[in-house]
Amino acid sequence: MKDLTDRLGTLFSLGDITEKRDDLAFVSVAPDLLRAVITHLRDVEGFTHLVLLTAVDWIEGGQFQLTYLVHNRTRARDIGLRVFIDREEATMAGIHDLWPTAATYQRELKEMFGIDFPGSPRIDEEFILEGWTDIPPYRRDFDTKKYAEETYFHRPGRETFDPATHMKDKLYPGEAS
Amino acid sequence: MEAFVKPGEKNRLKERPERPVKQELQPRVVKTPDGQEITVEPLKDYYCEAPPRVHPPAYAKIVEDLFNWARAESLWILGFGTGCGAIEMRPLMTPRFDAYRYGIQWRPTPRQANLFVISGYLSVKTLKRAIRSYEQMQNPKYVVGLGSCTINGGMYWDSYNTIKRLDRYLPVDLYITGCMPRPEALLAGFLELKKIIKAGKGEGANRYAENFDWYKANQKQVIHDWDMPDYSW
Amino acid sequence: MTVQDVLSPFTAWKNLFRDPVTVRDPLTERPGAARYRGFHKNDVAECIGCGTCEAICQNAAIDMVPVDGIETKEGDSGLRPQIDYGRCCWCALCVDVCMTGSLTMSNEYTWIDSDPDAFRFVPGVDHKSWDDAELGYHRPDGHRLTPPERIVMREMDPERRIGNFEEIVDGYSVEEARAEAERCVACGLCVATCPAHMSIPDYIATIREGDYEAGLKLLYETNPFSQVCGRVCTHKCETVCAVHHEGDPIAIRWLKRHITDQVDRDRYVDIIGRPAGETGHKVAVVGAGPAGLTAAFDLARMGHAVTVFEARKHAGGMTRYGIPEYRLPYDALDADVDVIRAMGVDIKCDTPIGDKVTMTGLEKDFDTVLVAIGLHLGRSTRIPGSDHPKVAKAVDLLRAITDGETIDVPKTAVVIGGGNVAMDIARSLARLQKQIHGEVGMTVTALEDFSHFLADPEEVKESFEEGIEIFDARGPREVLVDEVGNVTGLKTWKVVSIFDDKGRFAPTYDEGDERIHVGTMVIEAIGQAADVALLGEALTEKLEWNRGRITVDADGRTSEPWLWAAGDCVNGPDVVHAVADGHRVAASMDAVLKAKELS
Amino acid sequence: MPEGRGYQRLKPLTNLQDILDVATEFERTARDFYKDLVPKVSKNIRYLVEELAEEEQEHFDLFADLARRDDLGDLVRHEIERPASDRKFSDCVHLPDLGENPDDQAVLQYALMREHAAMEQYTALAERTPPGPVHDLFLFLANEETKHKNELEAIYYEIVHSGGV
Amino acid sequence: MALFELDRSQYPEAKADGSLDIDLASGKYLKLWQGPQHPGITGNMSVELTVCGDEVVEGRTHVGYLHRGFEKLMERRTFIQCFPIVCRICVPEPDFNEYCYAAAVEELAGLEVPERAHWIRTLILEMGRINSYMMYLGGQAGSFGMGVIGQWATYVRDLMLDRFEEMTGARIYHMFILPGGVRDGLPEGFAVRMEETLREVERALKDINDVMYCNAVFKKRTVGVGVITPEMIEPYGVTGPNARAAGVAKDVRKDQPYLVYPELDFEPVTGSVSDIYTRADVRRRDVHVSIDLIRQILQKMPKDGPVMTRLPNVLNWKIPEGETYIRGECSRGEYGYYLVTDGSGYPRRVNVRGPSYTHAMALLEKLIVNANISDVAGLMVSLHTYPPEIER
Repeated sequence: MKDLTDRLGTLFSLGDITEKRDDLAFVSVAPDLLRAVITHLRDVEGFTHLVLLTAVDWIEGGQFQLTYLVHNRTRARDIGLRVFIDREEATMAGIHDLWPTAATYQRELKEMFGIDFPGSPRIDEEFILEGWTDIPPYRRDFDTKKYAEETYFHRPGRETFDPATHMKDKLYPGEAS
Repeated sequence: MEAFVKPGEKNRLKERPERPVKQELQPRVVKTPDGQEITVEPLKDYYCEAPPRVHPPAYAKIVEDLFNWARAESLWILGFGTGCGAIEMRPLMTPRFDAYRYGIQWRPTPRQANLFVISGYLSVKTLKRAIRSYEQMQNPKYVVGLGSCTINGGMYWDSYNTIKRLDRYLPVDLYITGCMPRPEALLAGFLELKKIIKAGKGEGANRYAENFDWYKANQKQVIHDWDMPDYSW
Repeated sequence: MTVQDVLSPFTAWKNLFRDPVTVRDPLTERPGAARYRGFHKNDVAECIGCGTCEAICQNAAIDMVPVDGIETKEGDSGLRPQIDYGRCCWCALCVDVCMTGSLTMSNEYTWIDSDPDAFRFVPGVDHKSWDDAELGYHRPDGHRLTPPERIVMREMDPERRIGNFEEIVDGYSVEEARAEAERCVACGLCVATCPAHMSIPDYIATIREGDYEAGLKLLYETNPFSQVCGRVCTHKCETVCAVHHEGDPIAIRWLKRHITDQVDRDRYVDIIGRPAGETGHKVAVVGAGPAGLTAAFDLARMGHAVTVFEARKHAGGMTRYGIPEYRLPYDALDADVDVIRAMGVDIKCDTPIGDKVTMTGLEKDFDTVLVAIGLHLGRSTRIPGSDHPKVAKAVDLLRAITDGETIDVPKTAVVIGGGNVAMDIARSLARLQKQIHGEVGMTVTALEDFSHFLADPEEVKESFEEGIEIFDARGPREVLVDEVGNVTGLKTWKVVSIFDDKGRFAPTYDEGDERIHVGTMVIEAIGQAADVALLGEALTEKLEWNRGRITVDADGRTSEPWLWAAGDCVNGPDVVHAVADGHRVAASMDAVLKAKELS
Repeated sequence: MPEGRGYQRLKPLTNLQDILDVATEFERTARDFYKDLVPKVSKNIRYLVEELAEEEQEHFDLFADLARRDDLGDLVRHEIERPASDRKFSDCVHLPDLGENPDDQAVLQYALMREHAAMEQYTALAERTPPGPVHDLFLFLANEETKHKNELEAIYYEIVHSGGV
Repeated sequence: MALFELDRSQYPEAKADGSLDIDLASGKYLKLWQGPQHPGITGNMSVELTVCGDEVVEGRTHVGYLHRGFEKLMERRTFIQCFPIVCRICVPEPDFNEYCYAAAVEELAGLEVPERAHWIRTLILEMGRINSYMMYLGGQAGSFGMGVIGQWATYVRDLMLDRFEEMTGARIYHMFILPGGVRDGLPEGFAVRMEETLREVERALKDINDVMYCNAVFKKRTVGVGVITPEMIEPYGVTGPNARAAGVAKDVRKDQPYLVYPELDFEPVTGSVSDIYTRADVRRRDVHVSIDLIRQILQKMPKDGPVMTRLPNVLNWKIPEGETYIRGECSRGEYGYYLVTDGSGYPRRVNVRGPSYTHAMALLEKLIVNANISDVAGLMVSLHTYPPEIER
């Protein structure tokens, strides 16, 4: 992979590069450079298969990490482009014109993370959730357990005991510690 | 069974922003073949809006027992696999487990089915379709819940999209536990259901009619995209 | 479109002549496979209610519930897993992680009910049809989700450690400690067994996170002698550790020590926190052993003015003068004592109770007094010849070694006794013999046989490694003295059996098997007593006694309202019991002092 | 030691009742000795002396009601089928002088010595009398003293071999 | 070559985002819903068809009926707790999730899996592949009205499930491939019973071939319908039998061999034109390849040795920060797990890339245009899609 990343390094200013295996590497790219790099990879370097486009929510850093994973079948190699965008107004240029299947990924990211891809076909159409009223569920600030308890009401009548406190109540209730 | 609490029970209806009605459900003016202009109201014309009634037992016990015997011996399951448990119903259709010898078979439409098997977890989107399918089935109708997901949420107990207790949304006659229950357990469950029906205790449909408001309130509390009348058969 | 395409589908008709594959009665003919993961079974006698199955279950399907008929005792929380089959997914992770292997699965799979609340049961307690099914999933042998082996603690090898008094145990490095702390399943069964009820799982968790200062704060909430207990505690907690059932228990004692080693000592006081404001009450403590100083530490932190009177030159009591340096280095003990001093406790050394300071004096000058004098008098067997000057008591000899006095080290010596004190004195003298004479000549004889030895097994093992001969089941008969007046050895008889079936002392000797153990010096380490003479005649008369020990209630109060007693001199064989006594006394004193304020 | 004063008094007696009377008298002297030792001893070990006094009292009562029993002979014979073995644990413990302020160990040693002496005295008497009721009675008395001594040895072990870990 | 080409001039042009501006009131078009329940597809997926006469003008796939939010739930579960939930993502072939998740965790945590565990994992994956194809055959025949094939296929699948139950302790969700290896070795006499089951599969396949593949009606309705041209493969990310039927020998087991595939000799099966018939035929021949693979595995497998590596204490298991992508060839195409860890005890993000993600959405919506209503069901099933892979 070293040769590929070096070649890319000469053409574009890349962020940090992690070489996971000899057939997989991840490269950080600036958001506006993404389209250029990915088009170059697809047309020149032979990475013609878009494997996946997903988002990772780094809530501590206030950032979404968009990962574009493309695969080159002849050389049997993958390269993942990492793009960091702001968490609050998360928008990114779509790549639905390069791969028609990217439109589906972008629809899912819009519904699940709230990342907007202006111009992507049917971006605002309901994809998975129907009549969803809360914030996009895959964001880390959405607590699914609390939502489930408030909305669906688990079956009552269950209670658990912690062994240590139970033994304290039973064997030495008066003691301080 | 959990005590039935009248609709006042704390299930706050989420405040729902007004949703645009789907294109095919909006009223539209259509020219009939003979040139007249009529307006089609899908939400009214396609449904029959009448709340369900409690069906009293037949006039004589002997006759009711006969009916129950007939109903029990012909459990026609609606072919709607709502969850992952449906895959274990397929072997029942094959000669190896041969559910047909017990009078059990699968029917494509709710009109011809009298047993609705909720086969595992039920996401909100499928719940809406399940409710419509259930309401389109003819009385007497029974519901069987498969797997731990219908009892107390199962593996998806903390998921934001699956219901946790089936008995809050549909009247359930029988539960078969397992993740997912095997074909043999399903057969044992159906035979158990036969006993319940023959004993005249298969009153799920009537319970649904009696506590109709409570069920509707619960259903509307989780289904936000409610673009159909309350009862659509 | 060929003719074959039209005709070949009709080949299906050949199935008319095949016999059907239908299962005649699917409800009974199809039991689950031998490894089938069916409904749960639990051997409630084997289960210790540690809650590890509840911790690993990702469906929160398991609750630990009390069960009547199973009472809580040491090592068993009395709780049993209740499984909610409205949540379970039969993944059997609980069976794989079960600490005692009591939770298994049957191959039963049919459970049908109309009532949704019925699918909750405590396996082994609520009896089900599958309780005695033979087939079903069991944890495959060798398949473990928690590492059973303990991280090996590096120790000095015998050849190197025999020549000096340096500490044998090196202590864990950060990586080793973290790896050992990883093994803890945080079930909490150990907390009840520890006499001081230290919050063990919490401070082990701080080691995992590497937050040693939080760990130290946790330690000092319950044990101001953490450095000492980290080295010499009898670690009862490790005997009830859940991991102990199918592997080595967690090295709790060494992990406690690891925390104290990682935080440098001048940070201790500001981590533990300053004592509260002055309350104006004055408390006197007799004896600066673990019990006395723990009570002093607690009371000082509550703001009371505490003065400790110690007869010896240094504080520490039995932990300094009874335990040799290779087991507990004095700088570790001094570190603990310095922390207690920093809390404002005034420790007056070299002030024995008796002439200058008397008990009646203390009663007048202080609001409350605590007697924590330990067991510093050695017992003698008083067999013929045992009053010879060359026959010494182990406690006195250990005190001399600790004070650094020069003692004439015999070439060969015999120790009577089988407890830890006997081992300590034997191994101390062995080291001195090695330093002075170049080779070890120590023999230990004990009345009890190895199975009844009071000493820790590792102590006995290490003594053997250091070249000390140990003879068990030898009854001491006579100290042999030659005509010139020097001790030449000890005559012992073989003890055939030492206790009767009811466990009472009923020795039977084999007089034929008589043996002479050569030694120019005999040391008696058979037992210790408290030096109660210092209480003075008047007080001894007023106090209530119970078989030679001061009678105290649960809080350590004696029959005298102003006097408390704690530590070895009252009960509890070891350091951590003394610390626990100290806490109880401090809490009780504080309550009494507060009550006195109101009235 | 075995041919001491007591031995001489008992040797000539042939009547069971008289022997028993003398034995009970010995027990009474022992009890009285302990009774007046109680105040003299420091309070923390006073419990021990009281226990010894009670032990002797029990023996006194035992022998006293035995003396009144008429089926003395076969009762004694029945007892000595199971002789208590003398464990010889304390034989090597030499006699201390009680002195001014004895500690618990010294008191126990003294008690053990008395029991040992009594046991040897009765066994010697038993050996010197021809087999018969008198012989059995002496054996019985020796047996009682041995059991008593074993009991004391157990208490000695618990007190001396204790404390410390 | 498509059987009939309709001129599309009479239909309205596509809007900017590709969907057509349909005026229902004009009475020329009709909106039909295909699904969400259809015997052919395992799982619920519906296609919203706009039809003119009986020719489809536009199709939109709707999913979300089986959405449980796996990736959200896995962020709340420790690594060992994620193990039982991953296999629930895909019912016909659950083992692939277990393998991909286990391999991803092993790579990031640096676990060394023993040799024998690799062999057992490959065995399970191939058995799972046969099961998945059997389910497909039942569905494909069902969508064209031939119910009997579904009976035979499900029966044979049931025999295979007995083998699974015997080896792993469960029928469908095996929860057997644990991060670090597999739970246990093979039971005694497994190879013999496996051989019998394989012969049953071969016998059933032969029957199905006679009745379905050499069937004039089936041929007439499937040849030349729903053609995937080789040029469509890269833009639409088509993988698996759908792509191989178009002549592109795209098989991860050959391109990037994993587990013990390098030691097994087999040839990926390819066809000429990727229409419904060829795709079905490629899948049938793939089953034969899998049967042969299983025989090779059982014969070459090391008889004893450890099956599980030593795991750290799973209750406090923290994996250092990192991200990785593990892929494999499942029955429907390329299956992959993208796992991101942040050094805590919980995965930061898990993304499951199932082959149906592209097949059922972009590809189906493209192929379905100007298909006949009666072929829509067959077309959907022929792509062998499984909806929960799309919405997870």
